[in-house]
Amino acid sequence: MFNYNFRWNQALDSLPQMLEGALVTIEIAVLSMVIGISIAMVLTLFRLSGNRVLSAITTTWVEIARNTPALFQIYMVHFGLGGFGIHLSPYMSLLIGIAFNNAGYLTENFRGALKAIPDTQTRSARSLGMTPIQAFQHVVMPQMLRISFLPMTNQMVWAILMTSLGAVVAMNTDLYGVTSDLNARTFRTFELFAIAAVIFYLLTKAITLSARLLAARLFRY
Amino acid sequence: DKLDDIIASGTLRCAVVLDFPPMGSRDADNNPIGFDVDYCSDLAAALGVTPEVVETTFPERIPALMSGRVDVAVASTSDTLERAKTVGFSIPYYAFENAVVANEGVEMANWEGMKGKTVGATAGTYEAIWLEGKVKEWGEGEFRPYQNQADVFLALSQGQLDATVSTVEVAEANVASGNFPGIKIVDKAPMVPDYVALITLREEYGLINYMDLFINQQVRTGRYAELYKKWVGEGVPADLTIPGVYR
Amino acid sequence: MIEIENVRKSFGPLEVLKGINLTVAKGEVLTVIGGSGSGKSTLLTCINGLEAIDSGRILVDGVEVHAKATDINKLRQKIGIVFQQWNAFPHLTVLENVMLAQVKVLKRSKAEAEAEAERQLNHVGLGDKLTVYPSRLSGGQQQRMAIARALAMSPNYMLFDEVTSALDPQLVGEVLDTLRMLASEGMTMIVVTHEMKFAREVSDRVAFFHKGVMAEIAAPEALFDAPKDPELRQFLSATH
Amino acid sequence: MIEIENVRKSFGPLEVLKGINLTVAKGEVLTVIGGSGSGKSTLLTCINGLEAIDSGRILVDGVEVHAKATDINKLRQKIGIVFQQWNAFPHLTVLENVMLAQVKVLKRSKAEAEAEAERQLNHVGLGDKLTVYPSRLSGGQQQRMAIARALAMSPNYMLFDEVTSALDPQLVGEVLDTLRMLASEGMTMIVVTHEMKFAREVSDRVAFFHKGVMAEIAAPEALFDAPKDPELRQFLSATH
Amino acid sequence: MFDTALTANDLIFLAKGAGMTLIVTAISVFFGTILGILFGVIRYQVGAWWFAPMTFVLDVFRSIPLLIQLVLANAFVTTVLGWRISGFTVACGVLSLYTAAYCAEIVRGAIESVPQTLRRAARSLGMTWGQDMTSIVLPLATRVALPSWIGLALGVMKDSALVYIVQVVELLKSTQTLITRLQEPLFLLMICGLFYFIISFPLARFGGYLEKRWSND
Ligand SMILES: Nc1ncnc2c1ncn2[C@@H]1O[C@H](COP(=O)(O)OP(=O)(O)OP(=O)(O)O)[C@@H](O)[C@H]1O
Ligand SMILES: Nc1ncnc2c1ncn2[C@@H]1O[C@H](COP(=O)(O)OP(=O)(O)OP(=O)(O)O)[C@@H](O)[C@H]1O
Ligand SMILES: [Mg+2]
Ligand SMILES: [Mg+2]
Repeated sequence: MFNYNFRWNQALDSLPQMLEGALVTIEIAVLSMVIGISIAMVLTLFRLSGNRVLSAITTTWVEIARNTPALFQIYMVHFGLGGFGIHLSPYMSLLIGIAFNNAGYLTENFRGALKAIPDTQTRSARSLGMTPIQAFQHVVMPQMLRISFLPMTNQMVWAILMTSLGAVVAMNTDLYGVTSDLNARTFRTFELFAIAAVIFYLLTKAITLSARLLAARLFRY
Repeated sequence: DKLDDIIASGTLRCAVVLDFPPMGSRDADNNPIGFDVDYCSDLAAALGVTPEVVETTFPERIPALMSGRVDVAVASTSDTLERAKTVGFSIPYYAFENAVVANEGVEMANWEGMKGKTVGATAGTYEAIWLEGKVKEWGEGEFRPYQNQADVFLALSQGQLDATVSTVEVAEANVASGNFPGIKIVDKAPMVPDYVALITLREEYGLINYMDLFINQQVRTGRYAELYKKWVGEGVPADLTIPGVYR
Repeated sequence: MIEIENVRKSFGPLEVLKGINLTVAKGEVLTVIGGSGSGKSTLLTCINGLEAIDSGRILVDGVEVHAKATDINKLRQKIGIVFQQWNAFPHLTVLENVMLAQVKVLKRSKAEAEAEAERQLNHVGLGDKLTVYPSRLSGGQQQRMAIARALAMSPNYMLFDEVTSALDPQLVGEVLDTLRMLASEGMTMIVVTHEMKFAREVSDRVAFFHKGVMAEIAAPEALFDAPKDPELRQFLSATH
Repeated sequence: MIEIENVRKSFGPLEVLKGINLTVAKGEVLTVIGGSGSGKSTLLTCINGLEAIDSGRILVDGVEVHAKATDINKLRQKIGIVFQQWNAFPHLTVLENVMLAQVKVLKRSKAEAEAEAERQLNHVGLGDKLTVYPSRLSGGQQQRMAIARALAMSPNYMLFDEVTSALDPQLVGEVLDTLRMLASEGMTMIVVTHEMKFAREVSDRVAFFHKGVMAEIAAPEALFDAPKDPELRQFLSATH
Repeated sequence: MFDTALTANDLIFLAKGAGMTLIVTAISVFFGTILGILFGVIRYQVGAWWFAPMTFVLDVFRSIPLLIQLVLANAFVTTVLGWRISGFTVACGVLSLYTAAYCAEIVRGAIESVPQTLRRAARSLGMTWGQDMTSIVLPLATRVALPSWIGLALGVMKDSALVYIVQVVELLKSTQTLITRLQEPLFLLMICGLFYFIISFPLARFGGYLEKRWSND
């Protein structure tokens, strides 16, 4: 049917290498989410603080993250910061680039979630004598995280997909990097990337699934 | 076959890498120029068709050929045996020697100084494969494959890389251009000269034969030396024959 | 004792409290009635310092609520407040709801906090709902839980802001019963409500608010049976 | 005339209509009462062909609703129906709501459609709301608009499915008044309702549904004052 | 402020790249939306079960990196099938399907947001399925879908930065080309980022505004 000789065996020989790459991909995605959520939390607090400068930082961050390509952001982290003498390894550049993107999108999600939490929740907490920080930490934040759980899952999937952009900063140990390295050597483009696609698909499904299980455990109310 | 197809279609589509001066780059109007671009034009003229330059990156030139988006690649492609399983090579049309280029802030006396350093090269090139092998052999240091030559030199100039290996021509051109402050040529890389050839699809013997003869003619007519002088400078162009063996 | 002295409060151009003077003595139950937007809720949130005031002052047990030097978080433990709705923290069980502030604010041990929480929840009749999440409670049960949560901080005063307005009619009774119980136990309370029958029955005094002014304050019989203020008369005839 | 002959209807394993026989004569007002899930709504949606049936048949003016050959869209113009809520198309003004189907289905000109719409809206007392969007209407006004919209198609029959259930108590009256008016004008109607007083007052006959069976049908006095079916007795005592 | 070697010619070169970004985006969003509406409506009509195979296919487009989709599609169409088509066509094809995959979800959600009784009301007035779809569902679903759709279109524009992999010279690639020659990475990248931002930001804000306005009534 096809006038093309598939050489699956040759490509499948590289499977162990690609699976190792997949581990790196997961690692970056998970770390970038942890960092992204932490930063988003801080940016959210900045916005809530009512301080003009702090909310301007949040706004700038969110708008740049949401309105420029992720590829651009990662490239900027590596070569843009490089221009100022800040040198980040490909791994760090990719991680920080994705975390930057995550933080921007998540902050926006948190904003939506906060709107859905009635004002009386904070008021109740404050009237019990809690400080603003305590009220946020124990009352508002848990609810916010629950409401944004689905968007966070989506962002996690995005983070996985974004790792494929690492090639622009010479990242070669993640799944995409390993695959394109192999491709540069053997030129079995279709076979190699088809296998990578299947791995990516399974990764994202695994994430969605485990997120669902996690949600069932975490949110029993 | 392909040879007939090209002549019939009236255009020769060449993959050329355009961030690889002096072999391929862009002029102030962003038009493609360079040794490879001229070679593409010469080949097209010989065939009696018009040339069309398709820009590709190093990693992308073979996929572009395989996908039929170009007819040949005039893209300084090293004639490795691994690649020959996939594409068909002509006889060499140029030979590079490679140099080690380092950031000025890095202490490095000779090429062995790269041991343990952060080094990089353009993904998918001859020198990248060599360098990655070396780093593995040394067991220390880090190797980074960037997507194109420009990113490599940018990283080197910013100090993100300690050193790179590139062809002497590229190294000299980049040092001379002043575009990348803070880099220096350290040493020759101890590699077998990097013979590069024109490539097309593996089964296109007619075209490969034609390209062999074309390369031979370029040397014979002095065009090779002329273009060398135009793009590389004074000196003797690389010898394309290898003593003691045919082809 | 809660002393409110000539308190004024505006939201932008809108003056919501136009100089309120009011003293609530220890053990007194004061009911506040009045039309929508008359400033009742605002007064309550000013008393526990959730809202700033523009002028005048509010003293709770002699401490000025809005003074810079006041430790407002400490003061608030003395003043429990329950709102119209969304009082329950939905991510915590009933028990955890009541324990949270005890642990975080009063720094009680978990065990102490749990014992106290159980005691208060039994008190309001929720002893069998300890491990349940609020979403499984009826509106009335949620309000009673909020009352227990406030009581667990051992407050000297309780403020109630239309705690039954968002409830289905059949659930109103159980919450009002809880308020009655508190009143009979001698808790000092300010109760904003639309339940006139309840107001008449439990209050020591009833205050009528109209457009940011406390237009009338009197014992319930006097206020309901012989209203002097014309606005109050109209208000009472509309709500009969 | 609407003739329902031995109609059966299941949703998956659940049999919702278990062989219904019923004839509604021209000019008659039939009220349907019954517990939740007894199949009342399903019957109405079967009558105008919004739901398929499993067996039996339904004839409207002699035309079989579920026959392949029947032009169902044409038939539906004869049968107006108003649901419990969400009847108003929110993106159209009141006037446009009533005009839409006239223009699209009856192919009336805009001018004609507008004249008829105004007439019907005046009829239900919404003459002053023509250019307003439904979101600005009260629930009762929205329901009256839906009635006007159905009437503008000049239907022979009107079906009402608990049109007042979603309304605040004070708005129920205005909608029931509109239904009374239609009844007095001789419209043939099937009215599913929980308003027993209304049912007794306007119906020619009342049918009681229970678990997919029409357990009893009789004149209102007979049905309400001397119910025979034990389930009906229980139902009436529960709703009194 | 900047001392730059950037010439008018270079700006035109950049503008061409930007033009390519916009063209690829426009074509992909256009066809992707049509396909997405089609899939969304069919999915709604036939139900989840029958549509499951298609749901799976669309899900695949949302579950693997666009870069890999492009490489794979390119390799498949050109090397495996041996078709002679341009990178531009491959890019538009993949991006259209990619758009459609997301758009179908938006459309389905929007249709589901139209209350069933409204549609019953329309049908019971004698309106046909088509009339119901165009007069009732379309206007109401559009309000729900439009803000997300704007977000999607902007997302596609940003993602179109990846089509360089199939030899399409769009904005980011043009920028890289200029960086190669001019060696002013920061300055050129700023211009490039600014361009994306200028297109994306106002539209994103507009989408947010619509969402706010329409969620009120
Ligand atoms: N945070 C605020 N910002 C601006 N205006 C406010 C704010 N809170 C309340 N208001 C306004 O102040 C006025 C008084 O509000 P308040 O809630 O105290 O009235 P109320 O007597 O409790 O009425 P209700 O019986 O409806 O609860 C109202 O007009 C209200 O709109
Ligand atoms: N589309 C449907 N799919 C599956 N089951 C349905 C569907 N529509 C109705 N049912 C079921 O059919 C039964 C009868 O429903 P129906 O709406 O006719 O009851 P009803 O008498 O109108 O009740 P109510 O007074 O609550 O409106 C119910 O058990 C209901 O859950
Ligand atoms: Mg209030
Ligand atoms: Mg019903």
